[in-house]
Amino acid sequence: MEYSPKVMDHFSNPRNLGSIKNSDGVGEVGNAKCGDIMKIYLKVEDNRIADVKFQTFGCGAAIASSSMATELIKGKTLEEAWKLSNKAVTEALDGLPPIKMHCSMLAEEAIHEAINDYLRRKGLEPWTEDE
Amino acid sequence: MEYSPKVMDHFSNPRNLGSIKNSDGVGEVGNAKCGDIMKIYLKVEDNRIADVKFQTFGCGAAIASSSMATELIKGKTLEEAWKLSNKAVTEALDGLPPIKMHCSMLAEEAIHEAINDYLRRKGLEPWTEDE
Amino acid sequence: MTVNDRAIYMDNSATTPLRKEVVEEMLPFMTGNFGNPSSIYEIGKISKHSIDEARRKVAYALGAEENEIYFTSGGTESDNWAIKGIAFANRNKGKHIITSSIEHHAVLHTCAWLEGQGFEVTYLPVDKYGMVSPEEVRKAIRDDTILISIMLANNEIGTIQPVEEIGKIAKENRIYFHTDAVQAIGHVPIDVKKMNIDLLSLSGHKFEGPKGCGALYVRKGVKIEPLLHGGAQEGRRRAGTENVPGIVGLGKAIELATAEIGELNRTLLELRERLIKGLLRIPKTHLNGHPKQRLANNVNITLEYIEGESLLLLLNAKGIFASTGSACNSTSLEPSHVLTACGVPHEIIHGSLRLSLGRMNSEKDVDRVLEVVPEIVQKLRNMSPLTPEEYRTT
Amino acid sequence: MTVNDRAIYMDNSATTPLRKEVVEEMLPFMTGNFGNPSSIYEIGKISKHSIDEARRKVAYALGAEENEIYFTSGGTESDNWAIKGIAFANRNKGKHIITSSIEHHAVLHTCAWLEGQGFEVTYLPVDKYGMVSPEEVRKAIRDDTILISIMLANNEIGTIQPVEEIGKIAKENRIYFHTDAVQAIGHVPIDVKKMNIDLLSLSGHKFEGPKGCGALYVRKGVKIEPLLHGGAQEGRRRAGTENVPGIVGLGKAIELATAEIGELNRTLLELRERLIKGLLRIPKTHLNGHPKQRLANNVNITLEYIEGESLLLLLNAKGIFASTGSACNSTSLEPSHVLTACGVPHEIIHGSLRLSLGRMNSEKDVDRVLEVVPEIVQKLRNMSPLTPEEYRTT
Ligand SMILES: Cc1ncc(COP(=O)(O)O)c(C=O)c1O
Ligand SMILES: Cc1ncc(COP(=O)(O)O)c(C=O)c1O
Repeated sequence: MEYSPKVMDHFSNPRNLGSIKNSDGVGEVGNAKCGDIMKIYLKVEDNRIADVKFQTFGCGAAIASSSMATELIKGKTLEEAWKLSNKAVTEALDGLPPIKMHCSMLAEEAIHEAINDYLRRKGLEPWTEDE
Repeated sequence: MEYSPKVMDHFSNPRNLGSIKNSDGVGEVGNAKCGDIMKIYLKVEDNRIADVKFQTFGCGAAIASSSMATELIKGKTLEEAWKLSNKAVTEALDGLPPIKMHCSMLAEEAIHEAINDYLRRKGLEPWTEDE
Repeated sequence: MTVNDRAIYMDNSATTPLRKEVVEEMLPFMTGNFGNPSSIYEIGKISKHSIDEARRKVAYALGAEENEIYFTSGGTESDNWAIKGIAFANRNKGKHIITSSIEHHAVLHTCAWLEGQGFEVTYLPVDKYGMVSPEEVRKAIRDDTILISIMLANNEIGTIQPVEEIGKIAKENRIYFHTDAVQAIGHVPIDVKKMNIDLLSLSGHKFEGPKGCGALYVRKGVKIEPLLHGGAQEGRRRAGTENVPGIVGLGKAIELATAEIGELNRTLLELRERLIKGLLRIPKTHLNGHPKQRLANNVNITLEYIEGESLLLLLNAKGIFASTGSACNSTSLEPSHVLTACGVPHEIIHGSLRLSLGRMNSEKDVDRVLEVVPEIVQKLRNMSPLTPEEYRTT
Repeated sequence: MTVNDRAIYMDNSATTPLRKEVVEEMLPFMTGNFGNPSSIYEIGKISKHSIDEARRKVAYALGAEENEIYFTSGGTESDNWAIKGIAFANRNKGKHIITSSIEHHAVLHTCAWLEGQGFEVTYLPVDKYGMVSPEEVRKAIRDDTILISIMLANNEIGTIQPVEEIGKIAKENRIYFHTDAVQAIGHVPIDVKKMNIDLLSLSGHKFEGPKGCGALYVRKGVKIEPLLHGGAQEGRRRAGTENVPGIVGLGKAIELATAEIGELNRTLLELRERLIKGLLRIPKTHLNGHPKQRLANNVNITLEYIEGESLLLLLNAKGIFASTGSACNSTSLEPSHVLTACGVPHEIIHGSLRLSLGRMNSEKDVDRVLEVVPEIVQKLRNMSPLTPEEYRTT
């Protein structure tokens, strides 16, 4: 397994680690059987992600992807955050080993889940993947 | 291929090498296709092997066996010489590699041929293997 | 070893450093005596003598005869050869093979391939300690069973199998018995005659010998086909120009490893117990494998709520080298088939950690590991969404 | 090399001494960096990088891609793998294989084994120079032909085959083409793309690299089964813990051998011609193999009336190391199948002598050989009952 220095940095010193007590939206994806669970907490203000935290059970790539993804959506509008692709996360990390690409998928999915959780709590229609 | 020092000695400095001009008996066995030909020349006096020479085309074991066999029969009666077994030749050489045992057989056979050649020339009945 | 003066290497089941004495025996064959053992001239004969000397050492270590030892390129080739060689040579007698579900992939994937060639394979289950039951072996035997292959000691959890009993059952039923002893050499005393073993695989680099060189013991009279066809080397059973330095090194390594087996095991056993005891103090931590019937150098634990690869990475950052059965650390993304077979739930297999001790590990190393692991585990548990509140510190 | 300061080693086709630069590259992996390339931690990664670097060097030497190179335990394993791997993976397409009658035993015995498994093999004849005719290859092709395996250069007589033409024919007919290039590396420039080669075998110890390490080039897209099943090493195609020092050494050796190929060949060619010319002055002596299409390092002659093993023994006593195709020097007691296929009569095959040159041979060595050989030949001819009077001196 060969990780870039960027991955190792985000893995060793994860940004936005933890949980948010009174979060506005939470998304959890993955399962323990596969060895990866990612949980994202959002604090939303004026349609913007005012704060974001994560908890991850998983390998170096999963933790680094969580850290990078949360960094990338912090302060962004919900629409912008929704559009964050796994490709963008991977690129920001200077790449991931091929076998670890699915970890960056998880981050994208966890953010979508969290946003939809927020929307649902607001009584709004959740967005779908092709939005 | 692992030869004993005795084999190497007889191979490098073969005893009784050559031919006898007016020999009383000659035996040749083996064939070039198999890679071994042994030719034994006898000079017989008073039913004893007064002189013996050999020529051999073949490997180290074949040459050493020829040399040793001729040494062993020199001065012996024809009956004694006939009884020289390939085992005796091998033992006198401190052994031969298993795959080379047939070379000592050739020596035994060549001596038998030479003795019978002598007997035939004398008008006598040739001996047979179980004699 | 010069890895890094402060580094602690506890992955000796993956591979071991070459012993100084072994390197010294090998070097002359890498510089001066390069002759091909099949050659007739002096330097060829020196090579030939040296590999025969190594063969005697291997035979002695196993209680075998010299002409029952064949050198190979490692444990994988030995396993492949033993199983395919017996299968193809005895096809007329039957097509059934018995093995266990915790064998090394070199055995399991070979068996799977043979299934594609028309053979049938029974993969015996194990108990929660990873133990194969001789009774189950007996029950699995069919009229057309030609081979039983059960490893001597497992590479992940260190469980030592009741090989002597299984050998007896095989013998009673006139079925060939192969054992993968790759992890056992230097740790478990072996006597192939007493244990009724017909074929045994070993690999140099697992006992401080060279990589790329192993051996297969084949009892005299066993009907086996070659795996590598070609030249007349190794009694016409294993073709290929001999890896002379490797073979010489393997010979020296097995000589040293077997001579010191009792002494080393005593030391390792103490370290192992200290390590296990210390690690089990971490809450929600379980020992994998058998508590007693295990290699003196093997520690394998499962730490709940965390994943092994991230654990290894953080250990690496602290200069501690270990391994895990987590899927995330495998190229297949499958979690350890051994832990799965032992019934460890998938959710927690990912949190497994294997520490395998070696001759150069000290009590100081163990204490350092016992200091570092709990910190790292806590750090990862704090990151994990699975960790219950009571096991968090932030 | 330290064989013996006065010894002349002219058996480089059997094996070569390791180059100093190669040993130097290998040593760090025998002392410090012993990590398993599959491991996640530092010393594992160093090993991984080093074998990938070696892979790049092999790929570069062949005009191949990095991920088309798989490391093996030597030429024999590469040949076995190529042929069995293609056969088993393409059984559904056909069961016919074409090869030549002068291949190395690693190819011939593998083919013979496959015949026992239901495959059919055509062994093409060669002309008196040991040359395979591309036209014969074309004619041997059947609807169910799945593989053509023709060596690049012969190990006994050095004949270089028209591999590019054969590759073209294979490609036109969509049949896999394997070539055993074990003797060619460092002597014949290779470009697998240009030569239409799908699989190519090589062996480290034939070009001043280590024994026990080889490689197989497998063109991307070729359908092949593994020969060694087990772990996920080598892109899941060749299991077994990597022989890291061996692989690193092979990489260095092929880099040096290919960089110097032109220069070395010029030197060897001169030596070879001097040697051949000198030896053919001995009466009743014949050159085996092709006069021009031959390896720059290969001399193979037949000396009538004498047998090769005794010749070698006497040469050895004079410190000259060489080889022969005599049955007496083989463990099968069969004379060279290569010389037989070239039509050399059995009676004189036994008198064959192979002198294979290497980088460390000098003109002085050649002259010494030219001084010693005639003397020894005369000595043996004087001993032989076959020698006509005019060729005797006593
Ligand atoms: C139990 C067991 N069998 C077989 C092997 C394969 O040995 P090698 O990698 O040396 O080919 C190993 C180690 O990898 C092992 O631990
Ligand atoms: C042409 C050829 N092919 C294959 C081999 C086998 O190589 P190895 O002995 O390294 O396995 C050799 C050498 O012995 C050879 O000369």
